[in-house]
Amino acid sequence: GTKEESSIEGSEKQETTNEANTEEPVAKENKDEIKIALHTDIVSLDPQGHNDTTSETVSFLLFNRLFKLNTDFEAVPDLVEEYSQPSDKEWVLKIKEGVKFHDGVEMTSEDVKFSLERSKKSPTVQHVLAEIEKVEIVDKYTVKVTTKMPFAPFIYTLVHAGSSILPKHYVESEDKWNNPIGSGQYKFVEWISGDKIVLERNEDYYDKDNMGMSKKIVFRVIPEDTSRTIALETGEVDIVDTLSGLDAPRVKENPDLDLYEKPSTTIAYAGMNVEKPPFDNVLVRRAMNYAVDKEAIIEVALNGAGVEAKSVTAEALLGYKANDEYTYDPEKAKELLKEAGYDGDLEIEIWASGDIRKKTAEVIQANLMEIGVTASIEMFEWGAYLEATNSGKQGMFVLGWTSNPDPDATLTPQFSKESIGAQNRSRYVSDKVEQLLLDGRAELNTERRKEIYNELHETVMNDGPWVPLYVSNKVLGANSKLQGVELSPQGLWNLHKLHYK
Amino acid sequence: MDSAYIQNIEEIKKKYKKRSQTREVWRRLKKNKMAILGIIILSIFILTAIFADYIADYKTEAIRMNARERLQEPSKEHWFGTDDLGRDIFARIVHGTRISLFVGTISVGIALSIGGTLGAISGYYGGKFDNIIMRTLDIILAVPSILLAITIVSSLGANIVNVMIAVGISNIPGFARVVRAAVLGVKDQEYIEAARAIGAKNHVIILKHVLPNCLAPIIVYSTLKVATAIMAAAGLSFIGLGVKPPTPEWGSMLSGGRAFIRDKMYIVLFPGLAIIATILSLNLLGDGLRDALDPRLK
Amino acid sequence: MIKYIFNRLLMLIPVVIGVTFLVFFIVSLTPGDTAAMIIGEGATQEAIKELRTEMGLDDPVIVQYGRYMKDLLTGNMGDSYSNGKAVSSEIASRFPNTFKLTILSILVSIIISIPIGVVSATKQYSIFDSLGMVLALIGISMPSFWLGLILIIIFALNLGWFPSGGADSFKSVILPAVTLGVASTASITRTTRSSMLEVIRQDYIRTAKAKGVSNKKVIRKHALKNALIPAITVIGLEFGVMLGGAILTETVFSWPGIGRLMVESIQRKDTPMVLGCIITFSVCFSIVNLVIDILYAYIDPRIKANYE
Amino acid sequence: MNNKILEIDDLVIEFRTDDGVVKAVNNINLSLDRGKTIGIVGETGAGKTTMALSILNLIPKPPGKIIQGSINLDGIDILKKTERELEKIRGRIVSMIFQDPMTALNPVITVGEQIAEVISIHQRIGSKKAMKKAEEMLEMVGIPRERISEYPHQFSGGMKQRVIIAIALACSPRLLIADEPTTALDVTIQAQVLKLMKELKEKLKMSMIMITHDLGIVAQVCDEVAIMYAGKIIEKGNLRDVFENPKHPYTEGLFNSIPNIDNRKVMLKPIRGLMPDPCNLPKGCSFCDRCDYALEKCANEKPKKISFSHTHFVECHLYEVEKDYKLKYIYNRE
Amino acid sequence: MEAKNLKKYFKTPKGMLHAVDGVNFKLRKGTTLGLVGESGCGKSTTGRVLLRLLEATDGEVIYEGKNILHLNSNEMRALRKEMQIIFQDPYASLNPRMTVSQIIEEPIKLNKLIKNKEERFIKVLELMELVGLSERLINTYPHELDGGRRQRIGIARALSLNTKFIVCDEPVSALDVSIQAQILNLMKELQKKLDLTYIFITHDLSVVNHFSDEIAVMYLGKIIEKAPSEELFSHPIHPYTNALLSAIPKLTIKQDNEQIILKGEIVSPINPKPICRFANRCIYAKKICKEKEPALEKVCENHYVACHLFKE
Ligand SMILES: Nc1ncnc2c1ncn2[C@@H]1O[C@H](COP(=O)(O)OP(=O)(O)OP(=O)(O)O)[C@@H](O)[C@H]1O
Ligand SMILES: Nc1ncnc2c1ncn2[C@@H]1O[C@H](COP(=O)(O)OP(=O)(O)OP(=O)(O)O)[C@@H](O)[C@H]1O
Ligand SMILES: [Mg+2]
Ligand SMILES: [Mg+2]
Ligand code: NI
Repeated sequence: GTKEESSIEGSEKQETTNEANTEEPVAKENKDEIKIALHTDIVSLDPQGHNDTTSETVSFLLFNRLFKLNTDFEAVPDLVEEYSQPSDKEWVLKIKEGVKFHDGVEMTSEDVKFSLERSKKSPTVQHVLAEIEKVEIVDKYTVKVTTKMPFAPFIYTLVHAGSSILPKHYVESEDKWNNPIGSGQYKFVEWISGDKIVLERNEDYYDKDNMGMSKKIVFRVIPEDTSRTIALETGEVDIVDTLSGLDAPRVKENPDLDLYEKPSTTIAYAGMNVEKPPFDNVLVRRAMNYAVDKEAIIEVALNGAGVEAKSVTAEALLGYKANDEYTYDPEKAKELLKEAGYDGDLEIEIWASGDIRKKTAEVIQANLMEIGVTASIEMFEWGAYLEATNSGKQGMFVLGWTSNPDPDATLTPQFSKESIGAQNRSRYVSDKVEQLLLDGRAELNTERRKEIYNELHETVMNDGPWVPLYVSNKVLGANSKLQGVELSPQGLWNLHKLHYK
Repeated sequence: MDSAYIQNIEEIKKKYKKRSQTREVWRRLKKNKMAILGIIILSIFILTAIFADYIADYKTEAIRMNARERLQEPSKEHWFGTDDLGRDIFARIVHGTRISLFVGTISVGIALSIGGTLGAISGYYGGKFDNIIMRTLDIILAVPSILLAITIVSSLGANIVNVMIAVGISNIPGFARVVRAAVLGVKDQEYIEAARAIGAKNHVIILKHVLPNCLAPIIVYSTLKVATAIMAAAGLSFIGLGVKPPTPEWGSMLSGGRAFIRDKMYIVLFPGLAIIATILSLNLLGDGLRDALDPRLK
Repeated sequence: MIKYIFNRLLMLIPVVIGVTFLVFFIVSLTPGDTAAMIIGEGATQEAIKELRTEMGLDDPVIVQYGRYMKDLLTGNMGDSYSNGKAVSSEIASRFPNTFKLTILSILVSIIISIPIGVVSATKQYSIFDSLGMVLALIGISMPSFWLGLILIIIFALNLGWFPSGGADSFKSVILPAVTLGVASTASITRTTRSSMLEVIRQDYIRTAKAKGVSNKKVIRKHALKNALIPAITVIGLEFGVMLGGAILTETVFSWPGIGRLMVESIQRKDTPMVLGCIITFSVCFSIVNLVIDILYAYIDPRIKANYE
Repeated sequence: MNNKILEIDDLVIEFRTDDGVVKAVNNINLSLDRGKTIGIVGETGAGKTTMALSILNLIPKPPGKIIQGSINLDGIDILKKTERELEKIRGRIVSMIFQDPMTALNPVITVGEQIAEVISIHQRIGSKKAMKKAEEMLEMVGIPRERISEYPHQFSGGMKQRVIIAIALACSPRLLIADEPTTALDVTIQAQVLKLMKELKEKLKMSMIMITHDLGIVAQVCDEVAIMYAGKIIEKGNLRDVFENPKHPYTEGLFNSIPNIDNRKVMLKPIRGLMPDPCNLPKGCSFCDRCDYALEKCANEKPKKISFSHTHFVECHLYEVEKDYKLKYIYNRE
Repeated sequence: MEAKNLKKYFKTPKGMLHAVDGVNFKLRKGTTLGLVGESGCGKSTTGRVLLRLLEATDGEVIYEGKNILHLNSNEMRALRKEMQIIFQDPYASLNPRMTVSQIIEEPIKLNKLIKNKEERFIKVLELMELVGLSERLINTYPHELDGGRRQRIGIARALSLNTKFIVCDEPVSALDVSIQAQILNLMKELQKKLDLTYIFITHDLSVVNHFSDEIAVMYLGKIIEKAPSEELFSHPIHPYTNALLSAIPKLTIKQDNEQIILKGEIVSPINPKPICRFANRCIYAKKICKEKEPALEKVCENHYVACHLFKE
């Protein structure tokens, strides 16, 4: 079976397949238990102690935040009953009354203040709420947040797992996150590291319209791609969080399974160190943008599960503007190189780490060979890679970035002067971009913000510190009888809706 | 001695000295059909390694990406099919022979020479020596090879030699144990005492009298470890410590193709077969050599 | 004997000290900034710096080592850098899996390889011999993910006899154990064969035959025990390889063992966790080696005499 | 019932090695009456052990090969039996004391078990009873019972040899083959062991083949003597025949080589030269190169068997020419 | 050569095993001392200790005026050229992976006596000829040979250096009488020619009688009787010597069974009590034998015995 973007379409098909396969062994004994295969274990149960999507998948079920994203990637209130903005830098947030943590204790503004302040101090997620100056309690359910300056993405920062509202009394207890307590649709049962995480439905969830639909959710960690697909095929799991592009056709053809695919916010790029020859020359960088065959990379590295990247963020982000100028054109690339003074005598290094990036680098290497550039690939172990690409010695390197919904969180770290030596690995500096970034953060009007970022995209692409390669698709498979599968650009979404009929 | 006898010496020499040690071993090896099979297979690989460039062009066939010819089944054009970058697997195996044979044998060589020496010393001298060496090796054994490799490569740089060193070092304790066990069985023999009686120094005794009599387990273990070494090196190339892509190398081809195992078996099958054939030939040769080196089995 | 065992167990102390020392320095030599790894994407330089100071990573290695050893002496292996969990509890939760898998794999391996080795030796140069060798070599040349996936496809997907992964029931350990066991058969088979070949030429085998002992019994009772010493050495080594080297198998079968934990921790530069894993391994190795040495003595009374 | 316990008929055994074919046993005929002991004497490499092993059908194959001949042991044609059937014969009807005590015992099994094993196999009794019996056997060869659970390495060479003797005697075989059973023993213990064997022989009506270099032992325990040279029996007779009237020049040479215990000044008179290469035996008499009496035809013609009495025969050309030929006979007994 | 109060103890789980326990003897150049005794009484150990193949527990070995037990390893190695041993078990003492010529050549090569390859080869051939090994055997391995030839390789090896002193540990036990006679004759000849000194260990009393000038009888680590050969055979004093001599199988056909068969428990060599070690097997044993250890005392010219009874 096939499902494109959401389950709505697939549910029609459901009926036909349903009948045909009534005696299939896929049928679950316990329909009230949903098994989800994760491709990697969660890092931590503390939402302020992790910063990765897999951990978020779990912590979103355990905890609530003040706002949440809907499937269109817009922030909508969750715990917040109502909010207002008395001034540019001030936000007054009132949470719903009667929200109870799993141990029955009611959530109050104490917890909100505590959580936001704790988030600011957590090494792992401190960057998320870094703009907050202070949090003050107004009454039992109301807090006032003051930002350091006018800060447009504020609401978006509150949807991050790092902004989860935690029960103060629990966090200050001695439990060390062995039995975390939250307010979410599901309660924690156990986490066997490397193996599984078990959650059960919170029957007292505050939002009766959004209750968890199945009684139990079990996350199983299955790191190997093929094994994960097989587990889905054997019915050992009901849904997998990622599917290798290679296995997509198999799932598609399997009448018992449905395939879901949606572009993600993860962009892959080949960065170039603009401080280091030959990439200090904008012509060379542009030449690279013409030289790389992105389609081939998508084919080889992703087995087709992605789309060409035409600018420095995913399309889903605010202010995205595609650059249509750069196409795969080796001739043009050669010309530019000649113009830059290189005539078939250029040697560069491409750095990479990991299998997919290795394949990507191999394709780029082959592409560059076509235009007479000799590239040698240097592989790194991940930890070493992160350090090395910050050292300033890097030439071209292959990396990726998974965006949060607000463009600021993506663009500022990557292109601001300040983050040279950190996330700005191509060491790109441009006064214009610097200004645009500042403007973008401060501008509260979405339309105007969009324009600012449009301009930023244009400028950066023109200067070409990156060759944007592709935006990968989120691909996942699920049992076709499973209902309520939703996909956001960041992956599995609204897991509490999963259920069998 | 009477002079007639002495005059005969030249003649005697001609008659008997011809059978030098190596010739003798070779003569006996020749009789072992399996060993000959091993030698033939191994020679094919070695010749392949030497003449790789004449068999398949490196630039155009082994390393050049060809997006249009991705993942093709074996055919007349591509005997072993093509990989996910559209490169000819046959050409990659041919060119990979060089590196894989090299990595496998050299890293086993490193482990054997160092581990063997330590094992021999610790077995021969025993007592405190033994305890110190073996416990130190216990420590090395506990350090995972990946960590060792990361360290070596990050302090010495990522190149093939350092990979061999890394794989070699992590195999030292194993070889030491095997050699030590064998030495323990030999060192109390009377001919060792006899050697001491004629004034041989300890190192001479170890080299000339102890080790030659411990060959069987050492040969068996070494020939097998070549396979593990090839694959260990591949494991390292996976975390970026092995050969630089796109250099073809069997182990990496094998592990790089793991995702294709369900649909495109041939991608992993052929490199796997190449490794098996190599190890098979080494083992056949090793068995033969062991028997040939043992005059008792004549 | 008891004194010998006690002495050897005492040797664990210097070994553990040596291991921690070595690993501490090795880890400090590897590139990658622990603090940066913990924080992940989106961190600022100051945050990283701050965290590093907070964790004491700026201190000289020797100071860090001293601190670690002080904790270790009180039985505290520290907390994981990456998720703050106590290393000891993490290892305690995973170790039984690793142990179960290793023991079962070694059993599988022994069950397969000793008979093949014996038959190959007694029927040297026969078709059995060649077949045994080829099988063993396929075992060692086949990466575990390969065999693992093939087993999963056949026995989990097509036949549905075993689960494809996880560690829920006894059934789930079978396939990984076979995968891991097969990889070790080669060394054990070949060694058994080789030492068996030596033993069956010994005079005491002839004596046994002259007594009228049946052929099977000669092999089982007289030859095997003598041939076992080299085989046991290799079994011990393979045991070590399995304990530490099961990473691929653990990955393919989603087996929550220490091997995977260790590799993940190495990649995250989670030093306390790495150390915890390695200390566990080194203690295991030392005990395995001790058991092997005791087995030597059990099998061969001449060696036993050396221990007393 | 046949009065012969053993009849070997025209036995030829070869070892096929890389360097050529070793003719270890060449056309041997031998028979032995029940209750009798035959001593087999001969140079090292004469094929004594090989012949003895063939009676148990234990020649290592390859390289060994029994080319022709038959061995009839107590009415059983040994060479035609399957391995299964042989298992029942070995240890019970015939058993053997092996030449080298150092290597003939399994180092990892206690001596008690090694003795008990043969008992439990052939007498089908429980292992406890077998162990009891083993203890008795051990005591019989002069080793204290308590040492039953020790391992061979804890025994001295002589003790090991006695254990092997105990194993061989445990099931009271009808034929005992003793291959140099006392080489590792000093004379006092040797005397003890020989006495034991003699007693057993009488008690159990056991027949025995005693292979030895020590003519003194032969004189003590044997009824008949066969002299072997280069895979052949060149002279055979009862004790008196051979000791008092040796016919073959080699036999004479053997006697001459023994140091005279009473007169130490006499220079020993060994047989000159060395045994012929067993891969390349001479066409005629194998001894001819070393023989002081050699005739012309010795080099080219194989000697025939010549009988002097129904017990005594020799294979030598000398007596074909002149039946009463007298050897110079230097040997001087007392 | 002289041994003074030589002792060698082995550590065993049950206690100290007194393998050699205070052995004294003097040996003139060019003569032979025969060493006989029960198996396990320490004959081989004595031989090994003399050559420092085993380190003595106590005592002195004086060779040409020097106590060699105090030499360091280099000095000792130099001395090894002169002192050699022929091992009890010829097969075990030959490296199974070396050919006959390699084995004989090795000492020459190691001690750098002859540097030239050709000459060395000639020397090897000479030695082989000397001990009666045919040149055909140059490339054969020990396992291909019979006991007699193996034994001769051992002898050739011992002679390959400028040997002056040889410990012969049962050099003829594996041989048939004819070859035994050849070897013994050879050794005697060599002794005359090269003025060699031998210590000759054996079980075979007729051989030792024939071969030695003087015989020492050992029992449980001690010399209990020592005399010139003829003297010992004609007037044995110690009861053990008597038993030994009586047990020699005679070449006569009808035995008059006058052998003395020893009875009684053999005393363990582990931590022996200071009493006569033969006492509990001795048919003449008196009370004093079980109380006091007898010392080696002179009976007449060159004849020594350790027994409480001889004076009576
Ligand atoms: N396994 C074998 N392979 C090749 N030749 C052998 C083998 N066993 C024995 N021979 C040869 O057969 C011949 C007879 O050997 P055998 O052992 O029977 O002699 P023997 O009379 O018992 O000598 P000894 O008195 O030394 O024990 C010898 O030449 C020997 O080299
Ligand atoms: N390495 C050793 N460790 C312990 N005990 C030993 C060792 N070597 C010899 N012995 C013991 O020392 C004693 C003397 O042994 P030795 O070999 O000198 O006897 P021997 O007189 O040569 O006997 P045989 O006539 O059997 O060769 C024996 O009791 C023996 O068990
Ligand atoms: Mg024999
Ligand atoms: Mg001895
Ligand atoms: Ni983030």
